Amino acid sequence: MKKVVAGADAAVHDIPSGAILMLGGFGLCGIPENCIAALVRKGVNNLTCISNNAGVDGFGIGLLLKQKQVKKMISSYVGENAEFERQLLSGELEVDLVPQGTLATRCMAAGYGMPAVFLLAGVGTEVADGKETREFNGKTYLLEHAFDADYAIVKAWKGDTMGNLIFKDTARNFNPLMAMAGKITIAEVEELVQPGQLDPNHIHVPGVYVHRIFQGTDYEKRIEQRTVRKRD
Amino acid sequence: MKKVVAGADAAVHDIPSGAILMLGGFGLCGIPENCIAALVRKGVNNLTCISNNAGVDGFGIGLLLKQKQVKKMISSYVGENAEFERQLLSGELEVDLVPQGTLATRCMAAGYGMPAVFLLAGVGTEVADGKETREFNGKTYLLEHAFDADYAIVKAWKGDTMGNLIFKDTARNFNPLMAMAGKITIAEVEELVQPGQLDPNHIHVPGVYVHRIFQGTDYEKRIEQRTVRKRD
Amino acid sequence: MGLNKEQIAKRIAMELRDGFYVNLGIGIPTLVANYIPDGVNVVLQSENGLLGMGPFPFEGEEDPDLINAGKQTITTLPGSAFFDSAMSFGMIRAGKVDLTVLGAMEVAENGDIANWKIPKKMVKGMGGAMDLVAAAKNIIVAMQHTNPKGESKLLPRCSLPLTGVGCVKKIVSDLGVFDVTSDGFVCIEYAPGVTIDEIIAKTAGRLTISPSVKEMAV
Amino acid sequence: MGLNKEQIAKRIAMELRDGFYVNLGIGIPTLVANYIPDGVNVVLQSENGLLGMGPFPFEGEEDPDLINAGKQTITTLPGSAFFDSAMSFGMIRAGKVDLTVLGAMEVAENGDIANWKIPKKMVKGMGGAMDLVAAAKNIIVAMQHTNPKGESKLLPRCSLPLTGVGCVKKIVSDLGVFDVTSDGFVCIEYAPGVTIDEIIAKTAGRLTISPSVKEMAV
Repeated sequence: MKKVVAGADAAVHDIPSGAILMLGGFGLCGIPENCIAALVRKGVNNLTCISNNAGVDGFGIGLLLKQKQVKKMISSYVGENAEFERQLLSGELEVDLVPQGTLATRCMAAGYGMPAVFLLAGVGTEVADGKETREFNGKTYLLEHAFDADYAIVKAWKGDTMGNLIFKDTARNFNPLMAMAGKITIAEVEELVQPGQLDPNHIHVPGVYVHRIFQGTDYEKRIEQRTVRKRD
Repeated sequence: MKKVVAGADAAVHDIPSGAILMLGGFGLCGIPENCIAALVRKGVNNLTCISNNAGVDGFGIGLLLKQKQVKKMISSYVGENAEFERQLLSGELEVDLVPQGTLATRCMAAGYGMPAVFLLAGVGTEVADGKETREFNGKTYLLEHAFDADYAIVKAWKGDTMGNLIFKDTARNFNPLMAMAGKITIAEVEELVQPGQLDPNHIHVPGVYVHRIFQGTDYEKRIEQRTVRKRD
Repeated sequence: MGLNKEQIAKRIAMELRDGFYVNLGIGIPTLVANYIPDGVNVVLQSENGLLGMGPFPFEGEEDPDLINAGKQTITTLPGSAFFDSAMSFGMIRAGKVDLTVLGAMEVAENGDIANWKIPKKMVKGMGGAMDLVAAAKNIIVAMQHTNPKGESKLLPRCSLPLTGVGCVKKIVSDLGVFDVTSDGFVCIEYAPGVTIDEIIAKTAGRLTISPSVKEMAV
Repeated sequence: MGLNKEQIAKRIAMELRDGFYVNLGIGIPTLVANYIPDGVNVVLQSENGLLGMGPFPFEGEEDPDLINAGKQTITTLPGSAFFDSAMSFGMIRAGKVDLTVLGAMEVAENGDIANWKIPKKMVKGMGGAMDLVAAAKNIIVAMQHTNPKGESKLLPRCSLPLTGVGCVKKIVSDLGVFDVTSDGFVCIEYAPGVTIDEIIAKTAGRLTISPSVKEMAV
């Protein structure tokens, strides 16, 4: 049970160019900031990134895009990123757009050992092109396959040295699903504690799914759309 | 948002004879004792019960069996119940045996709006008889359909008046999956609290899945196999 | 004339019923939350993983871990619950969310909707829109009746790539309220100051005026 | 002669490696937990929803909400986690559990296993056995080599209804340790006091004696 690694660089040390990665987060919320920075330092390229979004210019996956380390994005929404747009239009970058719920469920299917499931999203649209359809109870569904990722890189709020993870608020999003789906799962956490310090009823991802864990540093947690109301 | 009902009798008041019910619990752990008692009082019959086990003589679903209220059990394991065995051998009772993980996943599929999934259990056995098989990545899977239950009856540890549920220890088992799968979901809880008293990060089943909730009484929580070790 | 965005939101809010679970899309739909009638308790779902979305935080109380599907900082309410993205769309697919309100670029008389992609423009992606329109049990579209060029957005069939097929049940535009039926669009209310003739002129798809059509009360 | 149940469990425990996640079935497999070698940390999974199963509770400390898959009262350990039954079998199907140990009525030379049903006897059900054998990535069977009538339980093919096909990798019986290979059963160890001749006589399925066969150290 030696899951704790020294830091982000150690956690990603063996990720090769050409790897298929899952990266947790929704927008910039709950993204594995430390591991993304380590991947930038490491300089691996030709990455396929399964991630709901592609970050923004200068933050999140945007940092990997800027260094041209990404070959393909599998995402539901990739706006807010000028460099992304430039690479896409110039043909340097491939994009596979997947409906958000389908993206999430294809992660879940991998973590649950289900090779394929039937889902509704995209029936009758171009997303259904080339996909097998099937009717159940009068509704048409698409056959959607589980993702097969080499590494899942997630960010949790708290974790213990056995790899158990707890997420906070909407920073949960895709993180637990991807954590369960990776062949090798790397978790960076804001607070790493000893076994027994997390309530076993509150664990979102049991440690069996997590292979490497470390306490991250210097979280910026950038806010994409700061919206507030005035005090009365 | 009027989910709180007076008690078990009110919660099950409209369950008709012939209904398809899901009943949470594993063995006698985490079973909806209050609702089972109310169903016995109500005297409905011809019930189809989707439940991992069938209780024991004189407790749990065994109480419904004793009154001959059950037409069919859909379960993974039905031992420890002499009356069950008598009814089965006499042809009074039908049984559909489903592997435990398949049973759980067919509940989950219903709660997630997935009409069917591909699962491994039972391939090459009599469980696969008549079922569609399909190969993915060199392995053969069975097409398994989501359950379609009229009512799900579950037992939680804590719940709030908006229907949010938290389970304790291994009393979780099938309960959250069934809670998400019922067309009408009834939850009995040991402690019913006001909204805001449960940490939103600790909710196992969000209230959207729960239609009726009440604080149960007089839990017996019978132990099936009491095993202990001696103090040194 | 016609309704402004706030009025469209206000009219849609009148569709809410006590106990509804509601998903509000980005734009006008978000404004619906400001007009929930007294005595009607609804729970707002944000598809990134929250039931019980509250108002924007007070200045200085923003939490980067707490955002809505539009990536805006938000708050929770008593009784909120967080969950992952698979459960979030699972509850939508399973029909547990009573109403989804979203915007559209085009709606067809058969209920098809297009709201994610314009050919030759940079595609940002469908986000959760395709899941929502395919799976939600009741969908209301909030939109302008015509595009900036003055062309109808209520069409015989969509010209843009589809987001979903045959799913829109009702439209609230700046000109009125329209049921989407097997007979096409049915105008059941017109906005104050808008004439039936204007609605007919600006609706390209098959349109019927309900015999009981009335002026909208907003 | 041959091993008693405790010795079978002890021999299986020697298969455990540090960091393994292990599911132990009912009966002899449960006893394996008592013989985990020093310096080897394993996490026990109980398929009713627990990782990190601890020993039985002290008398008076039993909790009805905390049981194992055999419905026995148990305890947790630091680092335990609870989950629902779908996730429990999900992690097994996804290959996250390193080893499953279970009992059997029959094992065939091709790795088929039968352990849930005897025709004409009351069927209690397969419980989680079919899920475990179909999905676990490494399966060891703990069992008596022969049935009470003295008939071999290691067969050319199973006579009882199958629980799973081609899934058993290794058998530890009272007589020895057997790999299940594409060439059938391969005896790699014999129990103290047991002869190769006895093993040959009591094994109905195709059997090879490994050239490096040795006496079991238990």
